[in-house]
Amino acid sequence: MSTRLATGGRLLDKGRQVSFTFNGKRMTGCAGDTLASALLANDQVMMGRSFKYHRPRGVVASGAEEPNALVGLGTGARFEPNQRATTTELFEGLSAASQNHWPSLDYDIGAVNQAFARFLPAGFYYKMFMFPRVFWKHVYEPFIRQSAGLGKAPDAETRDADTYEHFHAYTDVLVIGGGIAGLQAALAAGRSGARVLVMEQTPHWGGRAPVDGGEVDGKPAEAFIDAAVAELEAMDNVTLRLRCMGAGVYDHGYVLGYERLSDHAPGADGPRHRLWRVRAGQVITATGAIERPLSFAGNDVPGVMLASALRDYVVNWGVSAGDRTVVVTNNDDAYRTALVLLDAGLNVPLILDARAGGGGALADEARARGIRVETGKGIAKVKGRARVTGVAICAQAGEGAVLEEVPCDAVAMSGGWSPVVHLWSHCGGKLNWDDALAMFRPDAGRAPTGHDGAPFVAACGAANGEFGLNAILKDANTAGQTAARATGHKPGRKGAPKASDAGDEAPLEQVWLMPQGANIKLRMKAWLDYQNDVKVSDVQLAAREGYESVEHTKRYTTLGMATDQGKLSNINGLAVLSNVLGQPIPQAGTTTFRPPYTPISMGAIAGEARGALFQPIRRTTVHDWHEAQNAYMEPVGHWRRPYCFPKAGESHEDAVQREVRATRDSLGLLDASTLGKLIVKGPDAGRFMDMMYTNMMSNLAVGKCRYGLMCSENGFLMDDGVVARLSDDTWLCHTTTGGAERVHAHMEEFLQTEWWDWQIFVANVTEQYAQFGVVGPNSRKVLEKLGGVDLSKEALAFMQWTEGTLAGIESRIFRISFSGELSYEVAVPASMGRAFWNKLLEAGKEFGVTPYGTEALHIMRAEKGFIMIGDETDGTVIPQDLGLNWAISKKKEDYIGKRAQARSYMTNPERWKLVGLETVDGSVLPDGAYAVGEGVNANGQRVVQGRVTSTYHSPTLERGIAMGLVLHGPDRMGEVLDFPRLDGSIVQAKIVDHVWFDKDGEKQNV
Amino acid sequence: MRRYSAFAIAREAARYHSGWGKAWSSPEPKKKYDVIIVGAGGHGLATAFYLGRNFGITNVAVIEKGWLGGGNTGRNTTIIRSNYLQDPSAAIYEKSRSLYETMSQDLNYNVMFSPRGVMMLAQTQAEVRGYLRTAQANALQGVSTRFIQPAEVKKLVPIINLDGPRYPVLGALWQDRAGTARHDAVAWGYARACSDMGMDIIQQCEVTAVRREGGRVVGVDTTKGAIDCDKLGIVVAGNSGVMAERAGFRLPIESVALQALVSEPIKPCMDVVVMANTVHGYMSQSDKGEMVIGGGADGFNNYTQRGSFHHIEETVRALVETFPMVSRLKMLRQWGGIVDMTGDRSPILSKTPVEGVFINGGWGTGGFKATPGSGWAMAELMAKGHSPLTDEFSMWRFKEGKFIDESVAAGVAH
Amino acid sequence: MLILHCPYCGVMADETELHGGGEAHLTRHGPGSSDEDFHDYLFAKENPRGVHFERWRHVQGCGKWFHAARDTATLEVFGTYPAQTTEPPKAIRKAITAKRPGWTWRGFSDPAK
Amino acid sequence: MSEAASALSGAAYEGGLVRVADAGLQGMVTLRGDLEAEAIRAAVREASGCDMPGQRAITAEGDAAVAWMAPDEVLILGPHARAGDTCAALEAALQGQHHLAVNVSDARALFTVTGEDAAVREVLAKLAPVDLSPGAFGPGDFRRSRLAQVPGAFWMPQAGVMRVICFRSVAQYVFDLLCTSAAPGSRVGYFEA
Repeated sequence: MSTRLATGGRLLDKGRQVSFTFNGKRMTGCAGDTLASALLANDQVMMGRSFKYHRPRGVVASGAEEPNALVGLGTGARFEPNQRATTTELFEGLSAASQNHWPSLDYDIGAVNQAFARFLPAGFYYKMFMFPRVFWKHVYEPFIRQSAGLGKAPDAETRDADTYEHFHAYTDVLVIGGGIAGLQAALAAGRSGARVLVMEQTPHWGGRAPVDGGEVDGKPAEAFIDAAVAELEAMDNVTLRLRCMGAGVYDHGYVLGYERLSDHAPGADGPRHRLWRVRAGQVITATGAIERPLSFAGNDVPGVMLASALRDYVVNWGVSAGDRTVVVTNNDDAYRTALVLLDAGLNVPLILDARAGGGGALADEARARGIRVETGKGIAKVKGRARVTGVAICAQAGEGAVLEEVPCDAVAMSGGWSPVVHLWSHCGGKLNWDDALAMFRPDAGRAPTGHDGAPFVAACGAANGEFGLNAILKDANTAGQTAARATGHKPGRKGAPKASDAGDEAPLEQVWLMPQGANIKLRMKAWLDYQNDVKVSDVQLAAREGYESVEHTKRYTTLGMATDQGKLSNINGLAVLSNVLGQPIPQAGTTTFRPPYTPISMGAIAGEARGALFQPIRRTTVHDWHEAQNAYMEPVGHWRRPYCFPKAGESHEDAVQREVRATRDSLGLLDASTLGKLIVKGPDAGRFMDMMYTNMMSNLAVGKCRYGLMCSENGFLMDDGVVARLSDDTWLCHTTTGGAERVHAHMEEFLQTEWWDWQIFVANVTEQYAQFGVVGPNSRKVLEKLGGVDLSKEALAFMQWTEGTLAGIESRIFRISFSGELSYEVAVPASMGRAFWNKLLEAGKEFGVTPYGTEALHIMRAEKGFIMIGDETDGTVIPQDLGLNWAISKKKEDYIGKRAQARSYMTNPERWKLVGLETVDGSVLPDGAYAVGEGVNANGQRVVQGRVTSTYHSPTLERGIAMGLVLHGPDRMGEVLDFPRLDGSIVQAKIVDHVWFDKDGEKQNV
Repeated sequence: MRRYSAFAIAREAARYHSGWGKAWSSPEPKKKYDVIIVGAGGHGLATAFYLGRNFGITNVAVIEKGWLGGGNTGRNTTIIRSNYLQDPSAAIYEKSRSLYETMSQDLNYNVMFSPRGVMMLAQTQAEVRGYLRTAQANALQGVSTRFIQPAEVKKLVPIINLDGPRYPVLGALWQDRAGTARHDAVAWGYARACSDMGMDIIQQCEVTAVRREGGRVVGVDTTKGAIDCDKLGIVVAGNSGVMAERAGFRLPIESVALQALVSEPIKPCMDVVVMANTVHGYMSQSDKGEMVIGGGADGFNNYTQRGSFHHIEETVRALVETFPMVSRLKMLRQWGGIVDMTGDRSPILSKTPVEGVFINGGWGTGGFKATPGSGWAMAELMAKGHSPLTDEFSMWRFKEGKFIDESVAAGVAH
Repeated sequence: MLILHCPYCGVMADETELHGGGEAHLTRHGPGSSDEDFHDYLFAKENPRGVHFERWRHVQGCGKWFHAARDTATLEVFGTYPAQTTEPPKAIRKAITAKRPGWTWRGFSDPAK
Repeated sequence: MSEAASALSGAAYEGGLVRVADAGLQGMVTLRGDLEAEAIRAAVREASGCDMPGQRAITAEGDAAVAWMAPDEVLILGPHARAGDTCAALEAALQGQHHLAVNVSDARALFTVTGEDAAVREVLAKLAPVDLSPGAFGPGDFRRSRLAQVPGAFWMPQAGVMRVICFRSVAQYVFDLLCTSAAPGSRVGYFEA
């Protein structure tokens, strides 16, 4: 059984008991435990079920590479699926549940899949489930989906109780990894005065060194680590972060760090995760190495673990995975595990060394201490289902004939080490295959390059394929110094400290299958990817079927695509593939390493941008007033505008109709502050305005206003608005809501990149002013009541503007109309916006003043036949389509869009043109309806001859009115068109003039 | 070709699957082919397949510089829909969607087409009007879509938050016969079927030059030697500009990186595909349980196929807002694919200035869903010289100012 | 995630402060130009895998447009310069030549030639 | 002008890492022109009492300051009530010199973030892609950038004080951002000397 040992556990505070639950069962661990170590301490070796066959699975590793021990962590608003038990720090009250089984971890219906395993080889689903066709959607797929997936989904209606944030950090040197390599690199760089940031994903400094032993400068590695951390902490130019993982390396020195602030203390103040967005001059990846499993039958039975992990559990957390551990290896490192187990008083009945020649000094030590060591031998098969009960031994060279069975309750396996090259590779760092050490290691000559074309990532230590303390420290010291130099700092002369490496190690021997001639039955039980249930036989099948590229194999078998992203399986799978294809491993190449290194929370990626901060909401000066009136608001760009102001019990439709009538009868108020306002000033402003607008603007008289159209260079209508000439060299351009930034950018683009010799300045003063539409027959009266400015017809005629002090507030008054009514737009400084609005409401009381929203605005403009950008235009419409030729100057040689409008399709008489539409029965035409023509086109689609661009019920005319674009429309007045509704019925509408209201402009001109 | 079926699997299981042969052969190139297709992605393989299936042209080579299906075919978010606004788009995408329905049977390869339905959320009044218009257009185009109300949205997507503080869901355009498919399988299935018709799929072979005589194509130079042909189809998403240059003409195309990501797998929680265009996020759940998420495109020319971060950030926050439970999921993997963008963001399926050379590219973000329809139409264009499905997608439309602009449904309001 | 030097502000600006504006050194073709020229001006953009000249605006900053010479395959930036010019400065062209001998882009190439 | 209101009418947040407050009405005048031209430099000096700032700098004198916005633009800060006069004075002084002077006082909101210097820097560094370490940014510097999703600008009149400008319509958003960044328990500790 697995249990807590009396000794060991350097990371534990054994005096502090921590209670937690697993699948509802109460358990106890110690402060300093991970969930995995605590579960082992409670003899819970089996921690989950696999993805495909639902096989029982135990913890294999001790860190971020763990494929099996995934749990649903927490409950309610803090539930999270797929948390690795090995990287989950234990805390009081932790509640975890194992995944992917029903009804329970021990008795899982899905495990029936195991019985069919033979029928479920790699890619089986591509070859079946095709008949009958409808069964895929209704039978096969739902079944597959239900049995796949891992953890359960968080509840849909529960909201994440935690917060997240981002932090932008700039540094000369970023060191990823806080093992001895990272610390030494940081020291070397930090001593030069360079700014250094060190990230370590675990809560501890030092990495593997304290477990693996060895001495630095004559002292235990742990002492070196403590001293290094102390020295770094004392440097002002160095920042150290624990629980902070280097998640991804991106272009130009951009690195994401993922700091888990309160995963180990849920509910603590502050954010749960912080995403570091780092710009680093140089990045050092000191990310260590990961041990590889060996591929033998039953290598997934709970109790089979990486040799290094078993060692970690004993040394770091004082837990044993079993009492009797068989060690199986192809290298010397695993002997360390055997010795550590012995030291802890545990039994190691046997070491199986697949190498015919056996190991070096460590092997001698193991033998000397009485351990039976068998060379040239391996595991034929692991005995046991939910727990290891023993191993069957065979000759590595053979096909798996069992020589002997040895009872045990744990297996420590080691297939060699793979440098963690993920971060090196994210941004294009290339790898070389080191055949002696059987690993891919960074090729320093092909490092990722940054904005200046120079390398900006360097790997060091085990991540660089260096093993042994001396080599690691030396490599790291060089990396730190080189990075310091690359960022303009002068590193000191100080070299790396001297370390005492263990004695001679015998070379590793490549073992990709155990035994090397394992028969198909064994290969079908030899796992490569634990989580996705990919076996040696699957990769071999894929290669046989022609899925030869490593990407094909990966995708066909799903090797390496699980939540561990193949940290344990990729190299083993690649080697199996290469062997089938009879080609060297480097020729097969690796799959691409993608960020993040381990999964990071979506919450952290979203950061602070949630709820009210999801996106900015732009507010006018009377936004609060609108909300206080319970206005129904609609998003327009980032603004929110009142759609209408429904009274209690009133429908939106009714409110809109009321607002229109009240405005037309007496007085309406519109918050028009969102309209863009741009000032264009300078000696060349006139000719610039003539280029920007289709109209002639240079001849607009000071004091006057003119409606203008703006097109893109591609000819399409992009914006419209009223332009006022403020002075001889200054124009004020109104844009649509949300158009201000776009139009401003459009102007600046041409000013800066095309006509940079023209003397013009443009300023966006949209938000300087609150602007209100005062609309209706009583609009003049209410403004006169406020007093201060002569607004008589003579003093301020239609399409003129004036300035003055209205009601004591400095104002600019435009006499313009978008409704056909007598109407003014009054601009006041934004700081006075609310005050002026209040005065308007107060003065307007006697006229029944009615604030109205965007929908009433739309209806009134439609009644008057004005087009609306975004309704009549959609990015494919040119002014000529809308009968706006009057607003296109014939005199000008050029304006933006003019050349485009001369292209053959733009001048084609078949382009649909704007008309009014009236239903024969007075009803409202459906939004977006099309007028059908005769027959179908070559693709069998119904021929169409027009469409509705905007459609309303007009309270003024008491009938439906619409505008639309129709083939030869203006020439077909009076013709009736058929518009199918979505239910297939037809509504007929007559082509009419699109100006319904006061065509002669008598109302607005009073 | 060995037929795939449950029975075949059962038979093979008895001998531990030792009897499966190659899904496709990998021969050395012949001296000459009637047709060479450059690019063994989904579109290129589909083009070859329909040349054989519909026109009996089987002396065909598909030449691929990397591995078949190794480009955008395997990098997209697998959405299949045809609820397009403009007639030419709706025609080719609906053709495509209908071919997906029977693709598994047609190819005898389960591509797992899952007609689970695609929903496009309307979150502003302008979007409501835009999607109503699309629904009207689709009805006349023979594309089955509906505009649905928020209550139905919630029923179909229980994890959605209808009342986000920023953009409440006002409705959605719903296409119930749209869905997803297994992207790699589409390429593999076509490759196997093409190989079965005797076509040559030549991987690890780069076309380095297009040989012309008198304005007409006569063959290509490749890293495996010169190969002659009568007709040449260039179907190389992401590299269209580079290949066009080798053929001696320019394309109105720019290459940019499009971002995508997946979450860790979870048990089924969302049965349909949801696209939220106002906030720039779309998401579906793969059969493996991963939430498959599409991000935006970088705003600059790029050939790196690497993931970038800030578009991912924008997408993820949109999804957290729309589906609050996403907040406690984790991003497993992110990547970038290079997509070809044309001036109107619609594809080019066209003859070219070089006689006998045809181009199929510029699919932007819409390539995967078009795979079979694109192949079908391209095959017709190459075999007959024109196709009603491709006529509007000529590379010369930009000169006339005749665009196929699908972005119009998201118009800008007042 | 690019970082580009804004020649106006003098800062190394994060990509999120910038807005990409496509191909640089365009010649505007207005009324009177041929269909061919107008088409090329708007649509036939350079799309090389390698050295490229493009426009950027420091939109969340000083608001100015500038040009960058960049490799689209490696993302190496050879230099940035103000947009108020019809051709890349000689120093930029020399800097490119140092890294990519023999480069050409539209009519531009190594200034020594 | 007693009814004049700043964007958030003096809202303030305390209890977090720093104090965040709407700084009230602030006069702001945008001046565009050739910043090298002596006429412009003289007019700025006359209107504000401040020297023309260099690239990305801000100069201050009494209750006035001049911030470098772009190579052809400065922002002149002063009392709110005086902004109109400043505009008029510039207009008068720069007759015949191509320029644009416009009152933008109400187009913007101004916040003051005060507290421990390192904490103040941190709060901004959570929002802006800018190196805010003391060696890279300090009193006298002025930076336009983005604050999460909106444009903004900031400077430090002195250690422990950051002034932050944004557009008026997003004042609430920026205030909320600053407060969120200053939430208790969210100290980063990156800028500690």
